[in-house]
Amino acid sequence: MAARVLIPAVLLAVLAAVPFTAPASVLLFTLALAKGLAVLGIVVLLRAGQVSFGHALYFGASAYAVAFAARAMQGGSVSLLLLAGVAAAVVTGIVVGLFVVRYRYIFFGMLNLAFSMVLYSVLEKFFFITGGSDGLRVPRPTLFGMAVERFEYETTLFYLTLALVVLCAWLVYRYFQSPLGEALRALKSNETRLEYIGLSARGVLLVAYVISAALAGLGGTLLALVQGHVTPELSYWVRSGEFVFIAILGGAGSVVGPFVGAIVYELVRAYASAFAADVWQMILGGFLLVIILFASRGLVGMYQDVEERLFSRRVVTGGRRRPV
Amino acid sequence: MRNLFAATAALALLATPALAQQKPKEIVLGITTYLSGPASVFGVPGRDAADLLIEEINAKGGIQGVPVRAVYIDEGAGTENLLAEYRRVSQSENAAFTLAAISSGNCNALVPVAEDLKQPNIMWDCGTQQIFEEKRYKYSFRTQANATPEMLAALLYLVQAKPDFKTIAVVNQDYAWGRDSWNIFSTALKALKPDVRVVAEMFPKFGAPDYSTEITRLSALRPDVILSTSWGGDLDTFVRQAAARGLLKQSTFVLPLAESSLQRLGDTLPEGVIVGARGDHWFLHPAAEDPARHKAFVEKYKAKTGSYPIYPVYHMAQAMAAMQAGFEKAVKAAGGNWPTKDQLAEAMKGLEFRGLTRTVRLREDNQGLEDQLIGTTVRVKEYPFAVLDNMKLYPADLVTTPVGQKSEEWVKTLDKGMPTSPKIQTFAFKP
Amino acid sequence: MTELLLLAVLDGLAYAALVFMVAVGLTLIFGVLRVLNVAHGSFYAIGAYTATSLVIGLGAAGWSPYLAYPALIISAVLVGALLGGLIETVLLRRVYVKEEVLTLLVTFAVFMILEDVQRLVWGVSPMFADAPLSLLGTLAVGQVYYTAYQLLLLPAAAVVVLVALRWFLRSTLQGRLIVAVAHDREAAMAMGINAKRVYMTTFMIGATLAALGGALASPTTSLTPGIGTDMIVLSFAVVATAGLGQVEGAAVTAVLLGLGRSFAVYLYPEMQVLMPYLIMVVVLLFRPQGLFGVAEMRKV
Amino acid sequence: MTQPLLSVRDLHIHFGGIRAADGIDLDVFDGETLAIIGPNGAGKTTFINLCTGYLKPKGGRVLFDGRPIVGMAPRRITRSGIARSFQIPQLFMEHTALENLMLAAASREKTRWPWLRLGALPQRDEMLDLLDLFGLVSVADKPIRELPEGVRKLIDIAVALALKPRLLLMDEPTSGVSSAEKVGVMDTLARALAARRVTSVFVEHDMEIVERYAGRIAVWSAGKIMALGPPKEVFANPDVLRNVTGV
Repeated sequence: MAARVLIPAVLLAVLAAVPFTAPASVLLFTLALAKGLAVLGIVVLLRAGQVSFGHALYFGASAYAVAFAARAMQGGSVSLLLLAGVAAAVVTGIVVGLFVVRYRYIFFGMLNLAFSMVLYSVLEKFFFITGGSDGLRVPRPTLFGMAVERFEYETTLFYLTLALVVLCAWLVYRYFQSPLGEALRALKSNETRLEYIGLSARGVLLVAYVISAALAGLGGTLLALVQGHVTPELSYWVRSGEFVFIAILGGAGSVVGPFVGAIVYELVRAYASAFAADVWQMILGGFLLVIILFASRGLVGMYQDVEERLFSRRVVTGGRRRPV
Repeated sequence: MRNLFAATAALALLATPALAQQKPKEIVLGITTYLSGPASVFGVPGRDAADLLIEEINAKGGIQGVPVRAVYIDEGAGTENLLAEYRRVSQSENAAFTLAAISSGNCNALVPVAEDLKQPNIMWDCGTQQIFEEKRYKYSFRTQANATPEMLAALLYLVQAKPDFKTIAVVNQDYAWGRDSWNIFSTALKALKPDVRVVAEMFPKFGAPDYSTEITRLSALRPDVILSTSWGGDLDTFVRQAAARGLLKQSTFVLPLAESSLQRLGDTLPEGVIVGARGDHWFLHPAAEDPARHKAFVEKYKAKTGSYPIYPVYHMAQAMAAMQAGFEKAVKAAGGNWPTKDQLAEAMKGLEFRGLTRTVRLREDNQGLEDQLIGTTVRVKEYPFAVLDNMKLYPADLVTTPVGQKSEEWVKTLDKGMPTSPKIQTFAFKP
Repeated sequence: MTELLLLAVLDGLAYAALVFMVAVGLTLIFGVLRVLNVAHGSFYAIGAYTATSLVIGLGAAGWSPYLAYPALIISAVLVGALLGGLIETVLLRRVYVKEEVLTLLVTFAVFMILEDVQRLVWGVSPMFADAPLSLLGTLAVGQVYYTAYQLLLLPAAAVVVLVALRWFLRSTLQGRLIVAVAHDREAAMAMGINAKRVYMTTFMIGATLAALGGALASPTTSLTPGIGTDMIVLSFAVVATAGLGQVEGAAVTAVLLGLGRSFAVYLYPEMQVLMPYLIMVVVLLFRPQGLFGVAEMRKV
Repeated sequence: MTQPLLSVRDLHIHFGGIRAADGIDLDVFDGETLAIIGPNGAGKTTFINLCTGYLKPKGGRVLFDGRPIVGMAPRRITRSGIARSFQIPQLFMEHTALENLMLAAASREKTRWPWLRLGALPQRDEMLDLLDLFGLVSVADKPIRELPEGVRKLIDIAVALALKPRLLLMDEPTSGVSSAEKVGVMDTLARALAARRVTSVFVEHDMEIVERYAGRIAVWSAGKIMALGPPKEVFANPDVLRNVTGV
């Protein structure tokens, strides 16, 4: 029992210690966590049995929103840029959401894909505004009003990201248990009944969609802030696929999965491309296959199985359910 | 908060510079290059060249007796992976130099990082002229020319070789390089030949498999000149499809990057096409300062990879030479001691070095001054592909934007006599 | 202007022919297996590479260059049957029972792996074998030259594929079985149809069509790493716009997108890339089931 | 009696050739229990689907408490006070029985606040009582997918009741329930409805059940109402006997 609280706590502590233990990897972990937020967005939709193959749309939209805002303000402040980025995602999310919540399953996925590819093409095409494939530099903003060196900046952003991750994970966890969140899961199993208890399936899904867009946007915003440079590739379909990939890898049932998944994914990818530069894609692909074929509940699922064998008690994350 | 920074900073420092004073057991080079994706047509030759050159250096006992080891980072693996890896190589592996990058986008992303990390960095292949014109950097250097001289040389050659052309069309890849290069070329064109009419500007998507529509349009428009700064598979495809449909006979083609495609295009490319090489890079260079060394390397490279070196190979060689020269100079400056990263960066200022062809000098804005070689294709019995004839060598100081000026502005002010400047040397093909 | 439009149409058709062949394979696989095959683009790429190597090989061996044409088809079938069969039996078969998204991710993983396989096998420098293209020579339309290969052979090939596929699905036993399974999996199984076999044949056929698209495209274009990647989304767009599982629909839509693209080049080049996705978005917004798809309603 | 709770006038719909509703006129009065009988394909389920917005009629009017509801979305109609159960139970398979009811309650009370846990809503006890009424407390925490069809059937009705409707439409409430239990089930149901003063309409095939629980019977045949009235009267009608009860 104690271990159930202890182990995650320890992991979190280890994570928080990264700037001291592995300063050179701070960037890697910040980016992984940022990506994890986008994946959490995917997981919110998976709750309703819907898979979006276009969430890179919000990742990219927010990143570019940050870039434009920062350039307009010659830097600006982190807090302002965070707002700008998330706002961009929410607005886009509402507009696109109003359309896509009318569709389900493969059509839902496809339509999202199409929207994200439209953004991608626009970013690539309108070179004189978006910098084309070279993308845009994001001038480094000030922290709490003071200009800082990259090193302090990145350390702060790392902790900021970590804090936001914990906050978002907790909020989403609560959201899943709220009537609206449960209605989301209900939507997956029976929309007809949902209507006949007086709830609007589209309404329920729209809320979830906007939340997931905001999460993806937050991820993109943080990425733009740490990376200091944005490219159209942020909204390419392969990245959307990556998000879904990580969601399954981590375990779609829980709110912790996305971050575990993202960190593992980034580490595998980093080391694969460092020590097997020619075949890093192959390694990732193989990795994914193994997970799907032999542990379709993802890493968190594996952890919970072990845990259960140890303390034979049902875990409350809801991770026991099969993904999607 | 502050102390936390201090603490972390201290810890981080343990991992990096400071202690580099005494001779390390190896010199680590972080090299970003394309190992995946379309741009690997440049990236892989670049890596092969680096391997060869490092072999040579280590065979001679390394630099100042310290062996060199390269760590490669795939630019094709996405920007954030690139940044994370770059950070790791610079800090954990404590790279003395980094060579980044091929893509202008990646240069834009990495150069500021290198600056913050105080990491001596050589932009070994990317072409964007803006980077040094917008901002001065202390730790990043470009050991070759940039888009401006490369485009300008091609234009001067065209104007001189085909003085009476009236119409031109452009087919460039739809990404930063394609757009930038056309901006420079067209602005300069207005300055030198205001009467020339641009009949079509087409930017097919990067990596497009099919140019039929563009070619049809061009066949209908029949411009005197067709310019394309495309490269790799895109250029091959465009040229082959154009050739198959007789477009190459109809208009004069200007292909400033075609040197890297000649061997693949084999007999597809007819005579009379104007070809450039992003610098004075040509395996039959008529005026290499050390012909023996050049010839020897070309043969070695051919033996290893089965093909003749193309421009990224030369760019890599220049980066390596600069890195070596930088070390020699820094060690001398430090009175025989091993230089810190800062001392290395200091030593690079105004450095002179020679890659495989001609001497390059780094200006005070860290931009390399590199000559440009343009030629016209000709078929000869010695080679199964078109080679360059009527080659013109454009001295760097003639075609490079002066320090402190912006290219877009400078090329507007070009002098009409430029194409016939006496500084330009001409060479015929010699087997 | 009218002449230019005619030219635009001709270009559009040649392009549509290739897109159709890839897309129809995708739609067939989806219709029967309910799997959205991301690896489809890889089949296209590998088909192209194999064909090119084969044609180059023939040239080297000094055989009649006309053997290049059968070579294109042979390589397509090889890739489709061997690679497709392998992937279906070894991987997909294990995950049909699982969630849609998992099967899709399996194909995504296969796609990632095959990307590297291509690089390891064929290297990174662009490959090209244009014997099939040059052999047929060129035709003049007005004062514009077209290659007979693109102007005639490709569209012809596409039509043949379409007709052959229709015939196969309607008039052969194997084809009827496929249709039956596509129409109602449970019922078909209940009637004792061996779904396993149907799935495998379908996947092989689909993969072969993608490979054929690649093989036929290979003489006209240079093969570089990543040629498959864009093809995937493009054929997705066609399939979704047409309506999932719609064979004839895919043909019409491919032509639609092909024309849209080539007209864009003439009228507003900036739109060229956006075209397919815009068309897809618009269509899906007004007809979620696609131009030719049929909507279903839940029985209560 | 007073003004009808539900009044249907000249309701039309057809699927291809089949006239599933061909000019239906029907009034349902407050507090009564009306049974709908008729051969399969007569349009009984269609009628319920038309009244609850699942299908849109080609013509005709449906007034609920004097207000027209044709063209309203199912959830609107549900909110206005018409609940329904289904021939094939429509439930949230992944949720437990209690959660299914709680969702209904939450929707009824319009509680969407993200900081409230569904399981901790004040309506919890009320819902447990409702389950208790059907003798289902034992399965309260079992996911629906683990429960047998018969039990699902009851929960489906319980969910409808959880909405505190004024009118409840039930599509074959006892199908799938073993004939032995039917009477028990209907007794509970009747009590529950009476206690909550819920007007109800139910489609039923079992004539004993109909005779025993229905106040009035409407006999469907080919999209029309061929007979309407108290059981005795209806069952005395020879056509009905021939067409429906098949004696």
